[in-house]
Amino acid sequence: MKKFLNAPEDFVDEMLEGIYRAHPEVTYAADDKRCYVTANPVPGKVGIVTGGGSGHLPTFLGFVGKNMLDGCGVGGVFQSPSADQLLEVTKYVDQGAGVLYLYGNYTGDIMNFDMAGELAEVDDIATATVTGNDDVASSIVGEEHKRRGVAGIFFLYKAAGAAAAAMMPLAEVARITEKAKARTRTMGVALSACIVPEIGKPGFEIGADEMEIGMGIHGEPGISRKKLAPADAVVDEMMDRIFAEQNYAKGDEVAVLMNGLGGTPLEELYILYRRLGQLMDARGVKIRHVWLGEFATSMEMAGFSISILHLDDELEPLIAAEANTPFFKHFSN
Amino acid sequence: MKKFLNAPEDFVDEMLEGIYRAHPEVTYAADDKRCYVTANPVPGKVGIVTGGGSGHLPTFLGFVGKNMLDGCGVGGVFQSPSADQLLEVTKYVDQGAGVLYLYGNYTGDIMNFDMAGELAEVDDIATATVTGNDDVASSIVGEEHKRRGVAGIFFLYKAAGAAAAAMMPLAEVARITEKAKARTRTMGVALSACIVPEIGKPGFEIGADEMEIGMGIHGEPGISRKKLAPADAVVDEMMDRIFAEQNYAKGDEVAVLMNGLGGTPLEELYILYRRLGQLMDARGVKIRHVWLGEFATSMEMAGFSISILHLDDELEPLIAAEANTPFFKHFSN
Amino acid sequence: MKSLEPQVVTGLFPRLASRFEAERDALIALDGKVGDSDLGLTMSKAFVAARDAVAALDDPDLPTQMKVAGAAIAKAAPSTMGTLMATGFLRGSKALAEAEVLDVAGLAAFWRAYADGVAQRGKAVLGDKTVLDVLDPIACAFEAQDQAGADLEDAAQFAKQTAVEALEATRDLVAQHGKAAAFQEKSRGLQDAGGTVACILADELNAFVQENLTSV
Amino acid sequence: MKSLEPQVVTGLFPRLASRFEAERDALIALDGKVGDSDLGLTMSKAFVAARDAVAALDDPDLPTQMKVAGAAIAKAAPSTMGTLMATGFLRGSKALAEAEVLDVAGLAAFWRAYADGVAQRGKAVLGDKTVLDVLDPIACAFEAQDQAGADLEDAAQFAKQTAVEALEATRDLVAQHGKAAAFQEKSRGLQDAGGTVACILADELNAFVQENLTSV
Ligand SMILES: Nc1ncnc2c1ncn2[C@@H]1O[C@H](COP(=O)(O)OP(=O)(O)O)[C@@H](O)[C@H]1O
Ligand SMILES: Nc1ncnc2c1ncn2[C@@H]1O[C@H](COP(=O)(O)OP(=O)(O)O)[C@@H](O)[C@H]1O
Ligand SMILES: [Mg+2]
Ligand SMILES: [Mg+2]
Ligand SMILES: [Mg+2]
Ligand SMILES: [Mg+2]
Repeated sequence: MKKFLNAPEDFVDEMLEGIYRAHPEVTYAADDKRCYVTANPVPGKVGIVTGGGSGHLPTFLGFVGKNMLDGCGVGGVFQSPSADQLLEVTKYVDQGAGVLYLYGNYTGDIMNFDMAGELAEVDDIATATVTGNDDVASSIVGEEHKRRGVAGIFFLYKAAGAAAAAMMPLAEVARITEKAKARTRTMGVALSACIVPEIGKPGFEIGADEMEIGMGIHGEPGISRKKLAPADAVVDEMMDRIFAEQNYAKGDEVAVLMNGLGGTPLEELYILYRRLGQLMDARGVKIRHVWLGEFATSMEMAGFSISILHLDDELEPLIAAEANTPFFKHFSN
Repeated sequence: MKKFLNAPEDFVDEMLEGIYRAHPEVTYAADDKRCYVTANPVPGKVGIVTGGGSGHLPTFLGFVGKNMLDGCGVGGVFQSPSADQLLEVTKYVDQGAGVLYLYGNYTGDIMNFDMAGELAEVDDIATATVTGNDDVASSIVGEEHKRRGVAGIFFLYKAAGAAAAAMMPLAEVARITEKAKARTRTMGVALSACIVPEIGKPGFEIGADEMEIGMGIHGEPGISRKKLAPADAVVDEMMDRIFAEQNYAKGDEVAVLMNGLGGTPLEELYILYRRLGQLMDARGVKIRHVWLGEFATSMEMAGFSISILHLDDELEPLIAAEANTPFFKHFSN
Repeated sequence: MKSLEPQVVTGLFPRLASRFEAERDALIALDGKVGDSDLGLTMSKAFVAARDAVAALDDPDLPTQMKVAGAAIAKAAPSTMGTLMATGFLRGSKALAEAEVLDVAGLAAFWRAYADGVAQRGKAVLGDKTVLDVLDPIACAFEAQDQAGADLEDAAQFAKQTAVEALEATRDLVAQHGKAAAFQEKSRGLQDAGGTVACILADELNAFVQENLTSV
Repeated sequence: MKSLEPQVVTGLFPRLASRFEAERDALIALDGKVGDSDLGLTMSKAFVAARDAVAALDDPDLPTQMKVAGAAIAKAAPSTMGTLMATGFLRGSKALAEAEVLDVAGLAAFWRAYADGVAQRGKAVLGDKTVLDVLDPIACAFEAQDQAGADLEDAAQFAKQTAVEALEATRDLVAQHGKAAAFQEKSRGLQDAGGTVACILADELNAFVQENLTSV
């Protein structure tokens, strides 16, 4: 296991110590480093709380900051935070306007957020929940509620964060986030496995010339494993799946997230994006916003994902809005 | 070779096509994609031109943008751009105030920048040159002029960019950049090799439990190859070298760049930074600015580097200044 | 009627902790087949935490033991199975609210509450290839033995045997929940990882009962 | 005095291109030992570009051939060696400004200008373990042969032999420049990669001369 770490069981907490040292804009609640919150809550604003397993930086905690999220329950590597921790984060971020729970559609997280929400209710904190389920590969059309949440949640964070920053009420923030969710699709492909520090060996095997299309960010199986194809062909195959279920008309606008899973160089993301741009050009679809880089990783896993948000007039300005977190900075013009 | 690409020989140009598609703030001169320039040159400002081999994104071209650089000659993977290309970039970015050449201390680049500078002079464009040589591991004290330039050039870009944006004259921008150079030190460590697309196999071998301290970003050998140690011990060993030659007094301030080489997850950078913070605390040195992430990579190479800029009253505000390039965004508050 | 005193029952927790530590790598491997390999880690953490939390109590009654164990598991291992096991112990604790000693009737009530709590929290139904497909048979086994007036040692033995068979039967199912669901048909033929944990619980409970029986 | 007509000399470039394409992997491996493995790529690109650029010319004189080759190399391969070889050809072109045919005197002037240009551009001196440690002996060899009034075929043969020996002698040196300098003492014992390129140039030039001699 070629990792820079001390004791594997300290991986998450030492990472958090580093983060708090580096970024005074964030802090933690309840004397528990895993209850990660903004140091500057905005009075009267709807709080947005996310959470999930570690090992995906900058997801999830990286989007806590100005115009984005307010808190994050930090789990062990690939594990949910506890209901207790989520409750503490909820209490800290609530500014009287209620709290939106916005996280990926995974059983462990759902159960813990549900439990936290039940406990928050006892404390008279209103919560609403939206779970990201953008991974097209993880279930068929009609069974979208079973789909995993992956990198596309970034767009939900961005829309929800901007809506909350505009002081919209909880129901409205939730409605907008649901809309962004319904219009977001992701396809991913992996070339190699990652290693959970406490386990010390790769979670799965994949041949030296193989790729797995549709693989999840914890190594969940995808749609097909086959020989690694040229970059353009990989993008074509992925986009076929997205085009098949999201109907982009000529003149429509989209936002794109080309996300590296951790081990894939940025150079390659641009080569892949070049092809995506060609495909969109051919359909007359305008890429209004694009981000390339590492947004939702699996530590050192090689691979990438393409997330597409089908914009509309309501979502576009929210996606365009300025944002400033320790891990994500966006100037608004 | 597990890479997303089409023909290996198109790697750089297709990457550039992707970049130009994604980022309208940059464009190219002389109808040559490798003559990368800002789309918004500032009249009367000293131009800053960098350049070097591809395969290090966001270095070098990623720092062309607002308050940073104005142009970049883009070479093949690990190869210099040509003198012709650098000349074209120079002509484009010159706004009458002359041009600073600011790049890493590598023979191929030096010769081509020198040739470009000689040709620019013929065209009545004044140039000055500063070459980054921050890599402590690459030569002994007293032979600093032989040292390689690595990630620490980021601080030189930042200082030079802010100085030029403040409309300082060429000599002054060069003086400040030289000062930043004299006060910047980097130590790196690598865990794995990267693959140049056109070569198709790793540039060197390294054992499954080995690290090489001081390795260069093209796989140049370092100071010692040994068994991978715990993260804290690795940082201690690296910082011993930097502390030995840069004298930080109690109360001094520094800027820190924790740079991933490409294959090392962000989580680990924070674990490493935690230790660095402890060492600085112990010396009473204040980390005034810190950036963590990928700034100068070697494609998929695993490893990281620590760069330290010893701040002073003149450099600090330049480092703090806002910057906005397609690859690097910094809010100034 | 045979039963176990609360002071005796506390001994169950060190036993579970040791067993799950011993099963760590096997559960990692099992979860690795159609999941994310963490089950061995989370279950050993969960039951070590439960052991330590219960050990810190001063002569606790049955519901307190179960509640403290559940809360400790929830904190230590908030994965799917950790959260479900925590829910099970917390619900089981309520079912034992009035129980002074642990007998067949108490175990029937405990496991019924445990299984129902898991079903509710996980929104799973029987046949979904989850831990529920072993937990529910365990509960049914104790209920049937209780109805039949069976002895504690026989009931525990029967429940364990039932769990083994129920676990075996999960092979024929296709996963509908969690990370395994993505594997669809490929999950058929494999025993469910969470069900394996339930089976271990029944196995250790039985072994524990056989070793510690006292008559009242 | 034997010499080569410009139309004949153009035939040197396809020859160099083929040779460097054939040496591609060997040069990659050589540069890989104490460098970044690119030398095989850059030299084959460089000389393919030179070949194509010269082939596109209509009956060029000697200085034009050399200038165009140098410019093509500078564009196609701006690595250390690419830039140095480009500089060499450009300087060599100037040295041949008045030459109508290629003879020993012309070759002496060409290689002297070539070697001096490389030394100046690379800021290297003899003994630094660079291409210069082979280029300078080649220039000296032609100069000596010219002084001695040697025939072209003998001079070319002698220069080639000199290059082989000079390359061998680079093994004893320690690299002072470029990526190899980082290896310090470890570079001792290895032949210099850039020097190998110079030796190939002398070797191909000699073979070419032997094949194409005409008398004037
Ligand atoms: N919704 C659910 N309800 C009940 N049990 C479930 C559910 N989802 C998964 N499980 C059980 O959890 C087991 C996997 O547990 P675990 O490894 O903790 O999951 P994860 O790693 O996804 O958090 C499965 O084998 C299955 O028995
Ligand atoms: N400053 C220099 N002057 C002359 N020759 C040099 C110099 N630096 C390196 N060389 C030669 O260049 C060779 C390496 O060339 P190349 O692989 O093109 O370098 P790089 O990959 O660093 O650009 C060395 O073997 C040496 O002969
Ligand atoms: Mg990476
Ligand atoms: Mg090179
Ligand atoms: Mg699991
Ligand atoms: Mg080289």
